[in-house]
Amino acid sequence: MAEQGPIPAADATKQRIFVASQWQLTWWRFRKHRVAVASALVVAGFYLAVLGADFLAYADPDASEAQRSLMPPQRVYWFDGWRFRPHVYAVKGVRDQQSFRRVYRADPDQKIPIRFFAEGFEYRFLGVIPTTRHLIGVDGGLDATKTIFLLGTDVQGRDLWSRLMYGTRISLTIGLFGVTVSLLLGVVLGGISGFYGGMIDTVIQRTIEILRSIPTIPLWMGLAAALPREWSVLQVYFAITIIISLLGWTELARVVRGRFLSMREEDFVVSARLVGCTQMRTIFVHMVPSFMSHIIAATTLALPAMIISETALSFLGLGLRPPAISWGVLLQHAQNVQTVAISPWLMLPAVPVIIAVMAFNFLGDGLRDAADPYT
Amino acid sequence: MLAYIGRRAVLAIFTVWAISVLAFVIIQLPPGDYVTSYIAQMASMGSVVTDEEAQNLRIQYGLGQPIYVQYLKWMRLIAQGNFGMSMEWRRPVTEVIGERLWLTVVVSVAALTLTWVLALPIGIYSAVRQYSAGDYLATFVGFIGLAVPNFLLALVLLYLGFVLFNAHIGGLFSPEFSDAPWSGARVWDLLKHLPIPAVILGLAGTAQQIRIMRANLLDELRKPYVVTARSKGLPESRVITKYPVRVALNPFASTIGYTLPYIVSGSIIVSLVLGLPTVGPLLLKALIAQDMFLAGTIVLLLGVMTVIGTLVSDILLVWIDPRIRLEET
Amino acid sequence: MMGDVVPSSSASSSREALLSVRNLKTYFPQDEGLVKAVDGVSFDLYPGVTLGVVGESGCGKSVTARSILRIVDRPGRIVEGEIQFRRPGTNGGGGQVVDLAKLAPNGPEIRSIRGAEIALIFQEPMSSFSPVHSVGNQIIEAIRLHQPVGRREARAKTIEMLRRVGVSSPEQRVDQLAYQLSGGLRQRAMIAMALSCQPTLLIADEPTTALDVTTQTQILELMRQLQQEDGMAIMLITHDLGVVAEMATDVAVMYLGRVVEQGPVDAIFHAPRHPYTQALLRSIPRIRSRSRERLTPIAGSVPHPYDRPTGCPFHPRCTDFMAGTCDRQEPTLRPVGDQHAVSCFLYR
Amino acid sequence: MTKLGRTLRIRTLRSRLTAALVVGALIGVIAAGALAQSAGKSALIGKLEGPEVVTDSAKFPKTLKEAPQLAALVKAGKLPPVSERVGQDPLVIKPLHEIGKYGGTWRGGFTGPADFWNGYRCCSGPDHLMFWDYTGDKVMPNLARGLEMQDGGRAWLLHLRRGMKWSDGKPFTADDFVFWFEDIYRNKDLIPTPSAAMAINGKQGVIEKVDTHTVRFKFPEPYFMLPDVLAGSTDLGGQWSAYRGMGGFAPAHYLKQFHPKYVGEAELDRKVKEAKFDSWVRMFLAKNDWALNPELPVLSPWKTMTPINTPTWTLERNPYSVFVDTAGNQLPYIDRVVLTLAENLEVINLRAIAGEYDFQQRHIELGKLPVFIENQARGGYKVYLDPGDYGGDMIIKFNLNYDADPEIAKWFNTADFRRALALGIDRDQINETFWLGTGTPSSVVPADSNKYNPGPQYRKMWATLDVKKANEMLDQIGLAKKDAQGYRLRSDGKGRLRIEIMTLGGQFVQFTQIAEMIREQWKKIGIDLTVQEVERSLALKRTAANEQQLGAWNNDGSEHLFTFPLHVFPFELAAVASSGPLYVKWFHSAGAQGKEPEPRMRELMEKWKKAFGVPEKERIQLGKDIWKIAAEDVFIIGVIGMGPASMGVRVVKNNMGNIPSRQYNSPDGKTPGISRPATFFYKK
Repeated sequence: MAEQGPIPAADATKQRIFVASQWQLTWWRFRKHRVAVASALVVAGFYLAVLGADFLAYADPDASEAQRSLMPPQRVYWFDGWRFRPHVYAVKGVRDQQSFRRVYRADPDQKIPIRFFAEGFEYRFLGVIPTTRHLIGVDGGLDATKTIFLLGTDVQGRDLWSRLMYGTRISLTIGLFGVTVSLLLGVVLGGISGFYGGMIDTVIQRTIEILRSIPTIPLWMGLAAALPREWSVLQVYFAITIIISLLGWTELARVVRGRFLSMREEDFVVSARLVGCTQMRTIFVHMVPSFMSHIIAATTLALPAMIISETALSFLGLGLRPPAISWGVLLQHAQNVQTVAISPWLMLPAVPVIIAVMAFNFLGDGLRDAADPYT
Repeated sequence: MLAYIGRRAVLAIFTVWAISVLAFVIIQLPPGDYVTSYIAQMASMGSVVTDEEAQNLRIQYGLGQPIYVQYLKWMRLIAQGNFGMSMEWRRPVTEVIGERLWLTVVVSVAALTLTWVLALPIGIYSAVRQYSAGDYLATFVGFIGLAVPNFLLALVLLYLGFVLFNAHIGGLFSPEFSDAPWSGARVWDLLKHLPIPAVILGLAGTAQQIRIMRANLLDELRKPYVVTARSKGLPESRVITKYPVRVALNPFASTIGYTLPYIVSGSIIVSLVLGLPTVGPLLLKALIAQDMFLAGTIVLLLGVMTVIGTLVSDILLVWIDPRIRLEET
Repeated sequence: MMGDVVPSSSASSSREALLSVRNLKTYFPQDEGLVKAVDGVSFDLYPGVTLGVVGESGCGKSVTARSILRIVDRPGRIVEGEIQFRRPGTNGGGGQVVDLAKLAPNGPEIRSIRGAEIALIFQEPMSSFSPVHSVGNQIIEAIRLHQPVGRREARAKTIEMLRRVGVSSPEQRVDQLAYQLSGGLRQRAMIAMALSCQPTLLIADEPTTALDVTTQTQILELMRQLQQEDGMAIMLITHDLGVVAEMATDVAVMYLGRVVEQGPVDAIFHAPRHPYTQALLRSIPRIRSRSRERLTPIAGSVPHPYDRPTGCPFHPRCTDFMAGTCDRQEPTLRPVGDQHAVSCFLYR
Repeated sequence: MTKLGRTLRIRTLRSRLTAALVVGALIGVIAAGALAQSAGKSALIGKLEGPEVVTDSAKFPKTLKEAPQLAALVKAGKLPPVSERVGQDPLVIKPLHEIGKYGGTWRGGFTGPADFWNGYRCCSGPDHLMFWDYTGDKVMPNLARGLEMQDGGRAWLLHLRRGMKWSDGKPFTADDFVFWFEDIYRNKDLIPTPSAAMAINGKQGVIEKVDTHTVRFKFPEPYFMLPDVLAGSTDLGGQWSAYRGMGGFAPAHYLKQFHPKYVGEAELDRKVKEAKFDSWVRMFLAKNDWALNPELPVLSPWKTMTPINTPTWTLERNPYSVFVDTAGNQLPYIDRVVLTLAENLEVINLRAIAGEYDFQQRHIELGKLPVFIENQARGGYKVYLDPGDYGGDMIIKFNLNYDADPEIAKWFNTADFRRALALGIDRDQINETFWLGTGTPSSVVPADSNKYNPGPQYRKMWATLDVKKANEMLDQIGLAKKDAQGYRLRSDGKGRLRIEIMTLGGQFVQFTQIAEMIREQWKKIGIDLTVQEVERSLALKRTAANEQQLGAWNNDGSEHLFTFPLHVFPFELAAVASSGPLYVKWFHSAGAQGKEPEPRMRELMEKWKKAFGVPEKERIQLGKDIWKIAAEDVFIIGVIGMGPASMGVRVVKNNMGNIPSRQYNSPDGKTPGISRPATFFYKK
């Protein structure tokens, strides 16, 4: 009866709904997940900070000075009288012979103006453009009394804010590398496992179960301790990344495998097989893309774990070691009674950790709900 | 059913074996052996161990043989129910671990319970009210636990406990009970020390559990039997609790398997900071001192716990979910 | 505007309608747009009769049914219209009439009606039972919910009920789980549960679609038989005209959330007026045959609910499409014969 | 990050911060209270004081008294009377302030089986045959009644105390020395390598019995150092080193049952099996372990009841303790010492802060000093600082044998290079940051009060900040060329001169952080330093393998440079930081192996060797000379000295009596052992 009746082409909206690719649909669903969108912005912000760490930092993260050891965060005054002239007060510090604490007094008569895009130590912006400009800065330079410490200083009198910026760079990139590695492992092994099934599947599944059965800490310790200690900070950095990811891939593999099992028999896969695509081609050209969104979601959810792992490893003294700066290293320095008791601001690096982990989680949840609302 | 359990048990045994090998390898990974670290320790205290002494020690401890020999030796010991001698503690490993293992379990179970007490209602709520403000809030709260670096949290709580409540610092027992025989008083003392570790460890797991519960429930809520239940005229609360929640609990139950070891493993760091007499700190020390039998045994035990946990939860799952039961048997 | 609906089949014209739906509108606000699943449905249903509601899938049959029970899934809600339901009186004589549309969706009153006076059975007999509770458990629950009986008694009733619906050895079955039963048995159990409280109205939403041919017949037989015994009215929702022909006394044809034609079964089958109805019937080889073959779909597909066409919703597919009229104004249900109404511009 | 984003983040940080500051405020309040208390009190470093050993038998108490519970046991006939238990020649100690009261439990913390020093320092008496007076300068009789030199230092008569007993009531006699020497020290399985302490110029000595209460140490050459060796933490320094077969004496009557010479093979094997040991050697050493074996007869005032490898290490009074006070009260006053296992240092420190310990010195961190002070009132304790007498809480050793990179080797062996680097360190900065200003910027030479101190002018020699001079010196020696960043270039044209320092984490002194600070400071003299934090066993491996360039450590113990030389010149291969592993080989093989030291170092070594064979007067001169060389040639850079960083922070409950306001802090002094904890007591 098809010839009966003129059937006008379905109109735009209709098209939009029916023709929309997995990607568009995902995107639409994602958009309505407001918290996730917000998180996405936060994450973006973090990675901008990663790129511009040395621009955002205003002090050399290694410059130490006893005269400003353990200086609490400085209050920023935005207005001078009525005029918008952000400044901080000069501070003088002495060691109190009774309490043996360093006591700092701000001197309201000495206002130190905060300059934007001020001169500072030299660096290469984005690793290329050599410059001395920093987002903010003061004229004082390294003079112990004439400078600014947004978040205070550590025992060696190094500026926490600047160190935090560099820490962010390391920690977030470590997470990224780690996830990439475990992603590859996860997709490949999970894929194979789900695609071929049978013996290979069983083997891989056992492996995963065993890996999961071993408490992570000893695994880390074993592997991390096995690293040649004479390695440079950079080598350790990469090694640690690999280690973390070696243990991170199982979850991803599980997800991928599940997907594969459910998809193995779907028409387009079968047909792909029929037209004689090689197994690998079938997997990576036809199957993987069709659930990329899930992989991305899973990845995002794996990132926080990486970040936490990095801090944990540092805590155990197995992660990055000074002079490298990472969130883990910073937190390890804060991991003592005197910090909690007299210099609590040294615990601030926990804040970006918390924010980042939550952002990634919400983002990941959003992506996953979007990718398919029923998981 | 029995056949199923049997099959799983066999697999479990295989896994345990694999773990024992892996455990042993892990401990051998770092350079040097117990004697090396012993010498180092002596040296940093100013006393000196000569090469000859070191050689003797190695021979006495049976170190220096190829790994597989040492492994087999260890296996033979275990077969005799003797896990070997701790080199650092100079006591049989079993004695050293002693009640620490059970305390570990106690702490972990406490944490697990807390996790569930939090995760179940929150998960249910945020599934039923998906995308509501409450949903977000609940998830948010859940994630905080996940996000806070627990070693730092532990230290802060430890300190605040002292400053605000004058609590005894760390550990699971007050000094007078630390190696007293078990008694009502001692149990009570233990309970008084439990909350902080339980909270720190529990929080970490909660987020994940919330996720699982929420996801499962969202699935179930879409099933027709829910409509049936409604169409009977059941009040909504009962509809939710009797049907979808009940069904969603099944896969949830199956998470015990990896939640427990997850917590145990996580408890290592927290135990260290809080100075809990659990296997955690012991393991760390053993690994650093390369006290291989001790470290190996602990890793093995934790692994076994995991495997058993998984086994139990699988069986539990089969038991509470008739569908699987039918397929399996 | 669309108030005047012809009272239906003579058999029942004497009595008042058990259920009369007026201009019911149930909408689903989606991000992609507003889905008008039910968009002004009106019909009457009299005690003891069977009203067949037919239409392609997605035409709003099921939503109508759920609207009546007030169990429309979020975010859908009734935006307009009445659902007048006559509750059985305490002693014989006609009880009072309630507008279900006005009740709180989970309030005590609607709940006292659900399952007790209006029961629902629907398509997936498999998934409409809880996978983890025994069939008996779920029926007993229904009974005890509406009747002041104890466990043991309820259980006895349940077994009795199962026996009535022809479940062999109900004593064992009662404790079995849904998927230990065959599809047919499950549907019988479903019916047993539905009728366990002698409802005055049974809404059967595609009750037989999922079943094989022979089982279908049995189930239909069973329903008819039970209807005779208990004298309840049945709202039979299906896309299978065969089933309708077999069971229904009256028929309502739905298209895109509207009733396009309504009347006694004979009238609909012998003198269909609406082009859509005609198309539907045309797609069955021999009317009144026992063949169970599915409808071969009508040319074109049902427009997506987000964008119902202007004017007569059927005009894009209509064989008698009158440019300028059908795509401009909306037709309304008008009497075209004895208890027979149609909503089409051909009949003015 | 966008500007908006940034401000947003700063705000979130702020709010977190305020939260943190609330905590701060809370603490502040408590602090205020604490300060109000401690206000007016003198600085934390008091005057050096301590109990004294009474040697003049005229001053000996006529009658002996004992602790109540022991008296009860005596009444019950379970214990012989105190006079019999102590014997005719008690070891009389004059308490620091007053005669104490019996009773009480001393609560402390320890970190596990490796922490035996903890209990040994507090509770062993100390049980050396000879021991230092409280100044750590003079050697006094201790367990031995006296030491008599014969044959120009080739032989020493050791007089034991008559009637002195082991903790199990069996007499302590010359046989216990012979047993140790013949059956332990000379048993190759137990002691594969003879101890340097028993040798002079590499030639081993012997121990022989003269009579029940007299022992003779005989050496092929004069061994004038023996008294110091017996007093120091050496292999002849009492029962502490028994766990590795050393000590000088051992309870023969008890240990024979575990020795193959006295029990049959089969019997011994059975015992080994029963006790689950790997070998009889392991078992013997474990049985001979003061901290591990409650059955082991000991001579210390307290004896182990529950061993160190359990959650609480408990020690109880030794009823046969030979220590008595001037009023004749058998010491110790305190009944019991309970050390509870703390899984980590933070917990130990926090417990001390909370006042859960009565006396804790070990593991207390200087960095936490302000927190301790804040909580003094609340915890009912007082904080004391015991600065060491040694010149280096932190020192930096140049590995003079480093040969992996000839360029670096060349510079390390250039005195002016070493001196310049020493001048490049801003010690005040480091002192202020890591010693809270309590240390002393110093070269490696010990405190001025130390008898080997060569004179005040050596304190600051090459130990002050003088960037200008340092730069001049470096320019002169041929390191004038610099690169764009201002770092000096290698003379062999292979680019920047990079040197590496090896540090250990988790020590009493934060070597890594300090090294990082020095790295910053050396930028000013154009030296590019790389900090390498390594873990202990690796550090050892690398020093022994001659892979270390610079090594950071402390030289505590060097105040007794003859008994504790390894931080004065390369003496041990197994050192965490070494100034020349090849020199060590050369030194011990008398030139056969290794590498001959450069003249000044060789001179130093020879003076040290010589000192063992000459009378004290000459020895002291040699000591001064040695320190002169060390300070002038800067083989080792001294950074901060005479500081309390390593075990120098003492937390003591206010109700404890006879507590010195400052004690001699050194491993040889077994601090607080040198203050005779047996005389500590609870006032109420």
